[in-house]
Amino acid sequence: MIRPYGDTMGDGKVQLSFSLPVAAGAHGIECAREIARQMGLPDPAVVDCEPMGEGFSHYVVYGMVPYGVEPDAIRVRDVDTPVMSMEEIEQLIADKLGRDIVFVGASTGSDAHTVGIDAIMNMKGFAGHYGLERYKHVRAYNMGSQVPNEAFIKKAREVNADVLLVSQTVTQKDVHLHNLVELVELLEAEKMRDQVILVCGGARITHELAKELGYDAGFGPKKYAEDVASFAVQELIRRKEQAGG
Amino acid sequence: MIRPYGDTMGDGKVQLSFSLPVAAGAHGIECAREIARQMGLPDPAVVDCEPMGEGFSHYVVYGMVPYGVEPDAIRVRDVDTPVMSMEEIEQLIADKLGRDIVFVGASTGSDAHTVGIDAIMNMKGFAGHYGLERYKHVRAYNMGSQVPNEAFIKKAREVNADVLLVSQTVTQKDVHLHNLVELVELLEAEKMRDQVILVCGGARITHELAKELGYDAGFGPKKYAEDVASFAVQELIRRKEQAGG
Amino acid sequence: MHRMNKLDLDQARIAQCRGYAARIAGGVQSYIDRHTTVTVERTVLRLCGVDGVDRFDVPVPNLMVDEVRQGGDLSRGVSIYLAAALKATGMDLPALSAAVAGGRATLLGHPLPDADEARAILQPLLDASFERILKNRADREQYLDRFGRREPEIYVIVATGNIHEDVVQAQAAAAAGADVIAVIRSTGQSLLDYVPYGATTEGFGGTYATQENFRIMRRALDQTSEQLGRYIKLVNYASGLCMPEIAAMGALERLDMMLNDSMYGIIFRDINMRRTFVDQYFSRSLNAVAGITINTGEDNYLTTADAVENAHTVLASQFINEAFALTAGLPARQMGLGHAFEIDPMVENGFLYEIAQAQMAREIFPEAPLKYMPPTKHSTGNIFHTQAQDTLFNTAVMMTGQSIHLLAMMTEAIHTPFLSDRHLAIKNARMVQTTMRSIADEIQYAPGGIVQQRAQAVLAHAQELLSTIAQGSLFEALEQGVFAEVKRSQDGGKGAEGVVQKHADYLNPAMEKIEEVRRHDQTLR
Amino acid sequence: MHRMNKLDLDQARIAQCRGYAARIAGGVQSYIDRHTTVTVERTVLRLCGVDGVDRFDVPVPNLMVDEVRQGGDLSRGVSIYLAAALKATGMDLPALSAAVAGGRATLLGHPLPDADEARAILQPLLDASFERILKNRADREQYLDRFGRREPEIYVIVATGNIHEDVVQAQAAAAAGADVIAVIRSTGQSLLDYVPYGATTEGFGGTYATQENFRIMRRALDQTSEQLGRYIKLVNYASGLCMPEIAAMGALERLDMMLNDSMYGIIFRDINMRRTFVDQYFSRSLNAVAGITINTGEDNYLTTADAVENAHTVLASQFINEAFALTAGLPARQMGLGHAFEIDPMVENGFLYEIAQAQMAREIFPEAPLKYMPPTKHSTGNIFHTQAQDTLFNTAVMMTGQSIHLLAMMTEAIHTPFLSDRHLAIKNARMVQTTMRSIADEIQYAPGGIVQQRAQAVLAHAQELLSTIAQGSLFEALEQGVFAEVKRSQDGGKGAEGVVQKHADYLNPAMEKIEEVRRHDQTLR
Ligand code: B12
Ligand code: B12
Ligand SMILES: Cc1ncc(COP(=O)(O)O)c(C=O)c1O
Ligand SMILES: Cc1ncc(COP(=O)(O)O)c(C=O)c1O
Repeated sequence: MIRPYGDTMGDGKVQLSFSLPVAAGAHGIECAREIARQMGLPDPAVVDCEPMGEGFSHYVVYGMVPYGVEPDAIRVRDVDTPVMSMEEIEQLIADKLGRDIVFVGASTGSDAHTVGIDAIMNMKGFAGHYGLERYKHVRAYNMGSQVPNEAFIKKAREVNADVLLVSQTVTQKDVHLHNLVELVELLEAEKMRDQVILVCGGARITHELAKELGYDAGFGPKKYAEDVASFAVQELIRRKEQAGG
Repeated sequence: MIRPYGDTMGDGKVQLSFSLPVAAGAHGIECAREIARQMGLPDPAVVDCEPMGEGFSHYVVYGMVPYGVEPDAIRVRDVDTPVMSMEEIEQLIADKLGRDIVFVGASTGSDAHTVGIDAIMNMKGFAGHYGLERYKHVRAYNMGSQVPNEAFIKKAREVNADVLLVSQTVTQKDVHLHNLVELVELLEAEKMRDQVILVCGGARITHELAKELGYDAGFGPKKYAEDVASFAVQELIRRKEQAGG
Repeated sequence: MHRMNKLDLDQARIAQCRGYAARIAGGVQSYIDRHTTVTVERTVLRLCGVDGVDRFDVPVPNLMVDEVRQGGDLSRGVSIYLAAALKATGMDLPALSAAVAGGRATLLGHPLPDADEARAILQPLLDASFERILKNRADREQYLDRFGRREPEIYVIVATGNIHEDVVQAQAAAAAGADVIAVIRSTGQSLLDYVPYGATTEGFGGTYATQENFRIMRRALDQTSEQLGRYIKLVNYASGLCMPEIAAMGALERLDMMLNDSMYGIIFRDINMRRTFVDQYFSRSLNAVAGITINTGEDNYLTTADAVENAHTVLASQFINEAFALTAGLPARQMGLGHAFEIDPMVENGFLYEIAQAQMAREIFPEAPLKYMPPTKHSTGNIFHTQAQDTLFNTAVMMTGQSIHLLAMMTEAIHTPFLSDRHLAIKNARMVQTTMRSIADEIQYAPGGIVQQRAQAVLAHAQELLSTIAQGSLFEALEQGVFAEVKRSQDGGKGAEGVVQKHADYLNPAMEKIEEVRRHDQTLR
Repeated sequence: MHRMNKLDLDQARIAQCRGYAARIAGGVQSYIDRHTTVTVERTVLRLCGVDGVDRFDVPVPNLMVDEVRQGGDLSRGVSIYLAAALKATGMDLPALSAAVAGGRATLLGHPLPDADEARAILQPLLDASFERILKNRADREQYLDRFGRREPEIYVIVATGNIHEDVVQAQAAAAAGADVIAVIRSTGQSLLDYVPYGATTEGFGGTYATQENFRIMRRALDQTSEQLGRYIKLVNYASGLCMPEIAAMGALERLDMMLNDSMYGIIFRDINMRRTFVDQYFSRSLNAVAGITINTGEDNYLTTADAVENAHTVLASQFINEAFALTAGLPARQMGLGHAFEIDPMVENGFLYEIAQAQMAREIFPEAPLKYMPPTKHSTGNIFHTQAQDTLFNTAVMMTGQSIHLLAMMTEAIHTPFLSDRHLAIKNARMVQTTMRSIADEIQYAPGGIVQQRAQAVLAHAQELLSTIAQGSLFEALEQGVFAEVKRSQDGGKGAEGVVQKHADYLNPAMEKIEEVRRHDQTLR
């Protein structure tokens, strides 16, 4: 079993910080300790307490967690198809699909962040990873930002998309969840859900979350074109083989 | 009931950070999430994961605690005698005790930090609060640092101390606890425990802790000479009145 | 103030840049002068006092302008229709507004008065608004005289989505030391071709800009100002499809700064460029009269394009924004030109480039209250490290004497600021401002060193770019994607349909009023 | 290197300061030359190869010196007794050590040889040790030639209390970018009049300094150095009641730096001043020969006294430490003179004072590998804010070209560093070093400005202080409490009883060996 590590194996040291809607002072500190105790820290040390405006205060707390995790028992819910290089993917498409595959991507809803979807799609790519536009046998349509879900679906139908790529960056008040779920519902209403591979991505997106929302896969930070292309192409092949036998 | 506050009342937002003795990566992130879940955060977001040397990684996590505290139910275990000014204390000694009272202070054991005890005792005081040496009707002996408990007790006996002031700053591996407890045991062995007011202080000392260890009071950061003098003088008066009637 | 030459910049080159920029803006201005837009016309209505919404929440200014567009001739301006309706119905303005909202009246079908008569009818209405605007300006000056001015000003954002929660956050930030509070707008508002109405409590990543929200926050901050003995400035966004309307609301509710860039909407929101140019002119003219400092958006260029390679685009854009601002009558002291500290902190000597650029901006625009934006792009979820990066930014602010110090947040890569994030950021900034108070006066740069060379190179590069743009037109340059690596077509983008060529008889008494005040102001200078 | 005059310092004044310091150190040296101490004698034994402990864990060097003190005449030096015992018993050194440890032999009761005979007996033993020490020196140089030198060097501490845990932390730190690892000593060790033995696993606030612990860590870091292609330096403390013994251990185990201050023990540990002066001389002489860079402790002054008011005491002390170091044969390149960034960050322009002082130290001691200590006193439990303060310190390091960059920890006010604290600190420092790489070459200070004036004032003030001390003696000055506001009496303090006046026939062949090497080194320079 492993525990958080401060300077000695197993010491369980963790750092916390939070604000409370109470005035700073001895009483606030005791409230902070109580919160920390509820988090399971037996004897938390409040090492800082500062007033913030009227009736608010901020705390820094250190403590030791008495529990831990069994690392071998921790299962990662991540995309499990192997990640291939651009060349391998191109080869695979040529060998197994024998046609161009079509990606349509956008930053949907009111979200105006394009750097993420551009990182995946644009020719020049990101952090040294070429984007989909550069892949042979791939047609990539990047619709940019603030694309309404309806417009996105329309485009997908128009170009006969194999894979839909949705980027969501703004997560405040869970706006991304509403937006992502809405897309799934619209696709279902249009009876298109099963005809596409539906993928989302963004700084706060995990594969686990994507699956929960009804997507085929989700990609977060440090994922690049080859990650999503590897998944999509292998999934297309799997579906083709399943269908065709 | 109050909860931690991020930007909306009741949102329960807290920040955590800790290290784990596992490699950075998807598996490490899942371990970190599991630790956070054990702390009671239902859907923790690991916003940073970095490798640190071999087999260690560091995490920053945000989450929402679903619980909170009832602020009115939180009782602060703090010294409860009122805090008076230097002049009031001097007057009180003159009126109610009618003699000089004797403080002996030291940073004991192997602890070499004197700034804390000096802040309480030295003439010039600290942060604008005069130290005990400046008080009328107070005799203050500051033994400095790295004073063995035995030497401390010897001095206390010599000058007939009313109040013993112990400062402890180094807390690594709980060395301060051992040292503070040892002093109580020695005083008891010498049958002196009841003859003195026993007070400790330091950056990590709380009144609660002090009481647990068998001290009469404990003072932490932002406590000054008047805090300890107010307590000590009122306690001396209480004891005198209790004894004398 | 700030008149120094630490970088050994070629003054002739700077003058040339200004010349090119004037030519570039001038080229666009002739287009602007010949056009109006739906939001310009709605602004005229608002300045006449039209307000409120119908039962579908459609604002009355939209109802009226849409009527004229569909059934009248908007190219003559909406004013004449309003005047006609007021005259014909005999209602006063509030009554007419309510009647139109209720479907009980229309601007159409009334005999149109001639221009002078229309002017006479609208005059008292406009006078009332401009009186209020000028009183706001005077009140602001009075506050500042009474409570003092600070530089750099600590500028923070609130963005809870709920105006009442925003008030809590804003007041706490002010108490902690903020001088300027910007209420960030909900995602998506900039693409609405109307301004939402009333107090609002649910936005995403920000709070809707409405006149009522402005009023609520202004009132709260005035209280706080009195409590703290420090005037707390309020900022919102005059950007997007309703630039001039929001500028009018800001003028009426005593906002102190407004985000207002001549090209931001085009580049970052895909708003049609003709629309934006016309709108920015009217909105800036209003900002000018209202004494509102504009904040331009050059920082945004570096969030998509590389900050080392594209530093010159920031400078070129500042020159263009300056030229447009001058045309709209904005004095230099209201030009909060933007720039940003966005170089990857792991670039060797990146900090030297940053201070070269910041110092360069300081020297080239000595009177402008420069708005220096913090690192965002290279901020990561490692909040501790981001706090360190932010401290370097704070240091650069002080080393180069910036005016508006937009605070970096250690949680930049994670969420819109928590109360505590802002608290920690303010604490950091105040420490750096204090411990480095006079550093800009103390530090000089080695002749011919990296700093000087960098600034000189960026200036030379900007000059080249401006010269190229001036050879063609700004419209073409934007088509080619010179800024932020984004290409936009002249006909494309949102809101293009809202641009209308002016009729020979086009009438805009609000603009006439603005010009009157502007002339008056200029004689005072 | 670092030969500049950015502060317009008066060179004559600097020379005068050096003159006073030489006089001050000279006054003490005449005392030093006439005395030895128990730990100096134990060091001689260690250099002859005496090692091990008895069954009560008392080190054999202590057993032997105590015997001679009690039953012999320590004023003649322990060497002659050792030589006598070796000769009389016919045992070799390891056998004799073991026999003494087992109570089966003693140094006493043997006929004393004359000095030359004693020298001859001990010569091969000493030669072996010095060969090892000189080989260590050569190995270090080779490593540095092979892997390159860095400046500033990133210096971090490990302090788990357990040498094996320390190794884990040290290797991780090195991998993250640390160049120098200091193993902090357990509280209380400095007041032990013996050196603990063997690998240790429980210290408080640090790990015991033992020869075995040195060896374990050196071996681990050599491995890491090879892995990383970067030589990782190792530091420990030659301070306290056993300065020279630990210096000998450090020389034998290839430590690269040792904390070694001529006055720290007196001021901060209440060690008797005579004892310290004698001990520091011998320990530094050893450091010199071993090629070990000393780290002086001026930073400590500012942890108890105010950093603005007492800056001149730091400089005065640096001059004194320099003078003592020269006497002990340390070349400037081994003088890691200490200073610290300890001004309250809420003092107006405090940062300007900090860089004035740091730049001043840089210019006055151009060849010294200055050790710049981070903020500690004004660090609070607010780890985010402390991280910001620490970034300012890192900035000052780069602006003033410091050599040894001791990293600040965001948890300074809380605990000895966690693995992650060190990781974050290194990340911060590396960012600042990279982004500001050449800043020291770029920045100049306004003539007559705050920075220049501050440096000049501190220098003038230090000169006054040195002149006052030189008029009396350093002994008296310490009695008066000129440093860190701490007063110490000449007779008081710990370890006074361990000082012994030398006999006319006093013999110390180890010191003779040192002098031989020193002479040889000096001819090479
Ligand atoms: C650049 C930026 C902007 C630029 C965007 C320019 C542009 N054309 O994209 C500008 C300045 C315009 C901007 C504006 C705003 N922004 Co912004 N912005 C950022 C910033 C600094 C960087 C984002 C970024 O580009 N990251 C780099 C990319 C490469 O990373 P990424 O998106 O995570 O993408 C990677 C993966 O996630 C994945 N991925 C992403 N998408 C997809 C999709 C698929 C299908 C796949 C497979 C993978 C994938 O692959 C990428 C490569 O690995 C962040 C802060 C930060 N440091 O993160 C704030 C941030 C994202 N912005 C924020 C906000 C609130 C806004 C505004 C809404 C503020 C306002 N009210 O005005 C506005 C308006 C935008 C709107 N209407 O949506 C917040 C979001 C808070 C939240 N969690 O909700 C942030 C976190 C800042 C903050 N702390 O407030 N922003
Ligand atoms: C100054 C200092 C030193 C100076 C001490 C000089 C001196 N003469 O005191 C020097 C440089 C010598 C030093 C050395 C060491 N230090 Co130190 N030091 C500090 C530092 C920077 C400040 C402490 C301080 O002076 N605070 C100011 C005073 C006023 O605060 P205070 O003590 O809390 O006192 C207040 C209250 O607590 C209360 N109080 C305190 N005592 C008492 C007593 C009574 C009776 C009452 C009523 C009240 C009271 O009143 C005071 C005023 O409000 C801290 C880090 C930090 N920023 O806190 C590290 C720190 C305390 N040191 C530390 C360590 C480990 C050491 C060393 C052991 C390192 C080593 N191995 O070499 C050494 C050796 C010391 C030893 N043998 O004990 C650690 C302790 C870690 C831990 N929690 O165990 C710290 C936290 C730094 C760190 N992160 O590693 N140190
Ligand atoms: C000038 C300007 N306007 C507006 C915005 C905000 O964008 P929007 O309101 O379009 O979402 C920004 C970005 O910060 C800006 O710089
Ligand atoms: C020169 C010197 N020696 C020693 C120490 C450590 O103190 P000690 O080992 O006495 O606890 C310090 C403090 O950091 C120092 O500066």
